[in-house]
Amino acid sequence: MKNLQMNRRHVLAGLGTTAALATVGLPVKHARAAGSPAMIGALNPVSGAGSAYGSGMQKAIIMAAEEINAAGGAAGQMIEVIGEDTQTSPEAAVNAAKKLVEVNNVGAILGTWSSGVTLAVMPITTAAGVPLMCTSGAPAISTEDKADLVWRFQATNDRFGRAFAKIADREGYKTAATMAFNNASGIGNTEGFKKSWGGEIVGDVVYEPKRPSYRSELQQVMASNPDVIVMGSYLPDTTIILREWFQLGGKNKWIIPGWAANDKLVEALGAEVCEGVISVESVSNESAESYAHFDKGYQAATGSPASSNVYAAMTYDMMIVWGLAMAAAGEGADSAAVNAKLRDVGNPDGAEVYTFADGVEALKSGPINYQGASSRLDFDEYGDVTPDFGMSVIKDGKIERVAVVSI
Amino acid sequence: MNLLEARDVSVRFGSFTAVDKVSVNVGPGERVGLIGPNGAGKSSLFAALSGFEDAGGGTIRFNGRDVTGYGPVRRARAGLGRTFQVPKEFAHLSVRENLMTAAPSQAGESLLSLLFAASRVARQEKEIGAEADSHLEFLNIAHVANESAVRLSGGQKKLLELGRVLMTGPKLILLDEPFAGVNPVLIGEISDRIRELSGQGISVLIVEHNLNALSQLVDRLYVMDRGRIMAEGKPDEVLASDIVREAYMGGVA
Amino acid sequence: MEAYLIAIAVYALVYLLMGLGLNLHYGFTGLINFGHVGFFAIGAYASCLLTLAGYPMPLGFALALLLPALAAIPIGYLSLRLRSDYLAIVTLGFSEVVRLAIINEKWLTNGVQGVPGIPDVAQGFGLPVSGSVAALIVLLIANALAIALVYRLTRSPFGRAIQAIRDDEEAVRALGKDPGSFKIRVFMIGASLAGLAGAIYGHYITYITPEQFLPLVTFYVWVAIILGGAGKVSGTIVGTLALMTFLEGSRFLRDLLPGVSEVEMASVRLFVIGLALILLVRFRPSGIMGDWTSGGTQR
Amino acid sequence: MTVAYLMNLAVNGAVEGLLVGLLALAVTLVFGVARFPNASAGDVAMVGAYSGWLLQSAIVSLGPLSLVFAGVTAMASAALVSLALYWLVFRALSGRVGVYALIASIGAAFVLRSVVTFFLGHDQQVFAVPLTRALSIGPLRVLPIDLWVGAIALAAMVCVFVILRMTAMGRRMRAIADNPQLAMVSGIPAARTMSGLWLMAGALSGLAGCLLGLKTVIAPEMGWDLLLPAFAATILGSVGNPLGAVIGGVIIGIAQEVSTPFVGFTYKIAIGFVVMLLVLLVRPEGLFVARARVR
Repeated sequence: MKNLQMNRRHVLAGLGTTAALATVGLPVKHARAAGSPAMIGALNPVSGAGSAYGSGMQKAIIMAAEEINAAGGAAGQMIEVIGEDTQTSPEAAVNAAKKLVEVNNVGAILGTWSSGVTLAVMPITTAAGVPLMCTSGAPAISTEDKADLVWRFQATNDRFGRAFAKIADREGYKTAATMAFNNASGIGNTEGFKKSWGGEIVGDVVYEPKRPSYRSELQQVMASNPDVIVMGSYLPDTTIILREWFQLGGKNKWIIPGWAANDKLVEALGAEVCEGVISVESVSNESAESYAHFDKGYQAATGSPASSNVYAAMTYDMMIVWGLAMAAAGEGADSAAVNAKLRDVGNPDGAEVYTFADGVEALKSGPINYQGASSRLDFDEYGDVTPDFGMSVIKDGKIERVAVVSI
Repeated sequence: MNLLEARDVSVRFGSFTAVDKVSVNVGPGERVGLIGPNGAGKSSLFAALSGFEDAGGGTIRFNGRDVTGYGPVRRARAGLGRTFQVPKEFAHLSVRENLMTAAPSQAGESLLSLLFAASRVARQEKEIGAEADSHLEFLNIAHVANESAVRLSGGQKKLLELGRVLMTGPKLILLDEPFAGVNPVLIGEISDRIRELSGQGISVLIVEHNLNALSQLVDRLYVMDRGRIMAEGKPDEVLASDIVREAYMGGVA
Repeated sequence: MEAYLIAIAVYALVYLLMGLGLNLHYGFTGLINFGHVGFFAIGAYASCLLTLAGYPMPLGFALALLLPALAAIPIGYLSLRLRSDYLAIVTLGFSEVVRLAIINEKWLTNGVQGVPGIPDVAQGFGLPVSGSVAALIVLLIANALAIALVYRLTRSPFGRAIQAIRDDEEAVRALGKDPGSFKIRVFMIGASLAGLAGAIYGHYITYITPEQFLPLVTFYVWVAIILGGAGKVSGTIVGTLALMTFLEGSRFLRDLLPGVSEVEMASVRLFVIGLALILLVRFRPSGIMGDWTSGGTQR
Repeated sequence: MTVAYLMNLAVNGAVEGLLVGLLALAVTLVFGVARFPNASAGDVAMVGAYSGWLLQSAIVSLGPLSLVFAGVTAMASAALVSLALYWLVFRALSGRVGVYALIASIGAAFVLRSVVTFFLGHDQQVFAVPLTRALSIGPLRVLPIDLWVGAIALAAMVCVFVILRMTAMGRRMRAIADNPQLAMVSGIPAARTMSGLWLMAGALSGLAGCLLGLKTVIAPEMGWDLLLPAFAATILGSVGNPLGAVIGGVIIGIAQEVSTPFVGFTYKIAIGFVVMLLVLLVRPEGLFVARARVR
């Protein structure tokens, strides 16, 4: 088969056209006059470690934007969402963020997930004065956010750890062991627990991701036979660990973050394995009307329930809150002005509203307190939400809320 | 006093013994030949003499020193150069660069002098270049000096290897089939060059199948078969003996 | 708009500096080094941790040049004893061991939490410009020096010797030259270039974590030097530009394929990059500028 | 930290090593005959796992039998994909230096993963299989699935060993491995032999992918994550040696797990590479140079 030799001219021509297409593809810098759409960046972990959550998060943002546009847009501007994939890698995320900020001139970037990505993107968005909303747990995000431009819609890891400690006390466990996925959030959870729990820590394992088996790690933890094993983990590794634990005849109790102990875990392992597992999640506002509203839309968009991806509720809220803040800041307001309005849109003494449309309406007559689908969205001085935590227990395949724990 | 004295050199590949306790020697400026059928162990002996294979319990003395423990690099530095049966030219360097690479102890090969003694390096480059040119003329392949070595003919590659080994200033050259693939006219020229070399005191040990070209060239001839030296002596005596006829013609192992 | 182009230029120049080092290893000396990201990581952490400890950035860069070179010595030694495809896997292992060490030695590198708040290049060198512009300037200088160094090296007797080793190492030994000393020195120089690239990258991105130093980075640098034409400095430059066009250009594919949702976009991008690798190796194996086998003696 | 504890660690390591060894079997065949480390082997295994899962979830009603069908489907689909990759990508590169084929195989890995994620998304999938309790054999606690992994891996190794040593196809492969040019010249039907090789390598990868999916979860990057250990096992066991690949995998697996009480769970991965390195320092050609090897 004659080797089709492309000579140098062809290849250079090919590259030239790709580069040209790249520049053609870049929309011209948008004047932020009323009428032209408000560009919003959706920077989510579509691939890589966070890929199980990224696509749901992005769809939730798009869903919220459609809701805002259906209600006539925010401050006269329609919302246009530009999606980018962080690949759950800081390097790829930095370039994507640069593109969103510089090329698409986005007003805000929503939905970075892993702590590593958020910490890498923060310097870029803060330098450009573009607010960044994330669902990452690393405490360093709050301390590094000096310009109050970074908003966290998920509880910090150490708050999770404290919630785990309270639940462990509530259940009367005396000895505990921890198993942490070796990354910022996994270790943040277990460190937070160990710092604030009064009981005895008998075992502490940090495991590497993507292993064919976790038998040795489990063996070490089970050798110290703790009453409860507290995890800082994700769905894939939790599935493998719990399966091997069950097959080894383990009898301990488990406290696992909600994003790892959810319906998909039960679906993967079956009810018997998950019986009695305690799942802890920052309380989505299930009781709130906004959660039901979101759940209906999310099922329509993705075919799975809102409870299967707690981050989607958070990114949905990000878009809604930003829309409301735009409405509050009025027409032609720049990012900084809208950013300043974020706390006003969710302040405790405003009128409680559950949807974007109600919010815009209520804004006309005074301050509002938007009750998000993911939480009450009351931001503390670092721009972090301070949600309560729901303690659920898996009983014959169902995840039932047993108690609410506030920190 | 012999320049090269090899005693009981053996080379084994697993259970197969390619060279079985062979002893050979070459005097200063002497031209010695080594013949034998294919698979007689000639190239393996060369490999042992040049340090690419272990001497298998034998000893090798060169220029008055015991070099048995030396690797190929130290033996080459001691003056024991070699060429290869299948030419190993530096394919993507020019012919001239092939020769210049072989020049020993070049200042330009040390990073410090490259950065801080650029003039000395440049001067030495000229000298080495001139020396290479003279060898190219000597072997009359000057006309292809700037060609990539890979594009040379088989015979030219043999000449290139010879030129390259000469650049190292050898005392003895192990020539592995220098005439293979070379046209007859050129064989005559190469033979004259080799005679001139030994005139300059450089001795050669030549493995070659072209018996009559070899017999006119060398002072002494070894015959090797199945890993052992079968005969040694003046070329015409040895070639007339029945051992050679049997080794080459009939009853070949 | 320009800041995005600066960002891409910085990203390209970091890869070019690594590419120049790797081209010296493979293109000129025939060393198949699949652990290049290991040197990149050592350089990044060395400089960032040193500057965070209060030392001046130039000192950080010096350490970023030195440490990878020292780490390269044992690998240079190994390259003497191992076949090239074995060396590829061993060096791949080296870069993973470096990454695992960074993860595990929390006392030094803060482990998986990463190192935030690293002073950027502008602060480090007191340049009155933004961090990324400063990084761009320093990278342009570094690349210019590196290109000059590689030209000087490859046109000298040293350059002839390493290319001779690439073409036939056994023949070099038969001529009385020890390939070992050349290979180790080449490994050290290439490793230092990758280390410097790591340092500038660290100070540009101001936050480094172990997950930024995965084998994928080494693969991309390999693609750049092969794409452009290994064994030629011009090849590495063109190859790096081609790589950047693929990596960043595919980000804009969405504007050409409106029907595809954002979520599927990630798969389409990976598909385009994978297909491009296959097509170019298949139809233009010697690279855009032709590699060392196709050109004349022009380096 | 009793002897039983260490023995259990060793068993864990051996099982993990056999799984890595199974993929290393596919890698070492291609590495030995086609002379390049095939970086698409992991993703071919992933394709096998996904096709096995797709079929199994359709016929779950058949109980354990569905797993057998899933395994066969996985091997068949992976073998076909592997063959397609040979004809479309690697065949034209056979003359060139190994590095080019390696980079093309990385491209092929990306293409396979992008096609799977495009159609089947990024979520994890699981084989629907009832969970069984661990068996106690003396102090050892062994999972039934691990026994299956061990048995299948050893069976696959024996099959490959027999094919290479006893069959005409195997002899032709070893001829090509020893001297490709000579083999071409001496009338060996290269295309048919290489097709057989890539089919076999694909089937082995599919089997490895299926077992890995059974033992853990099925996700797009499962194959890529098993690739580095498989390369290390291939090198440790001498490239081209099927016996060496599996035993290399087991040695690395055991060394890793038994080292965990001393070096912790992060450095255990580094131990795998360190073991390979130490062996190569002593034997630059790997453990099993001579005898039953393809090259």
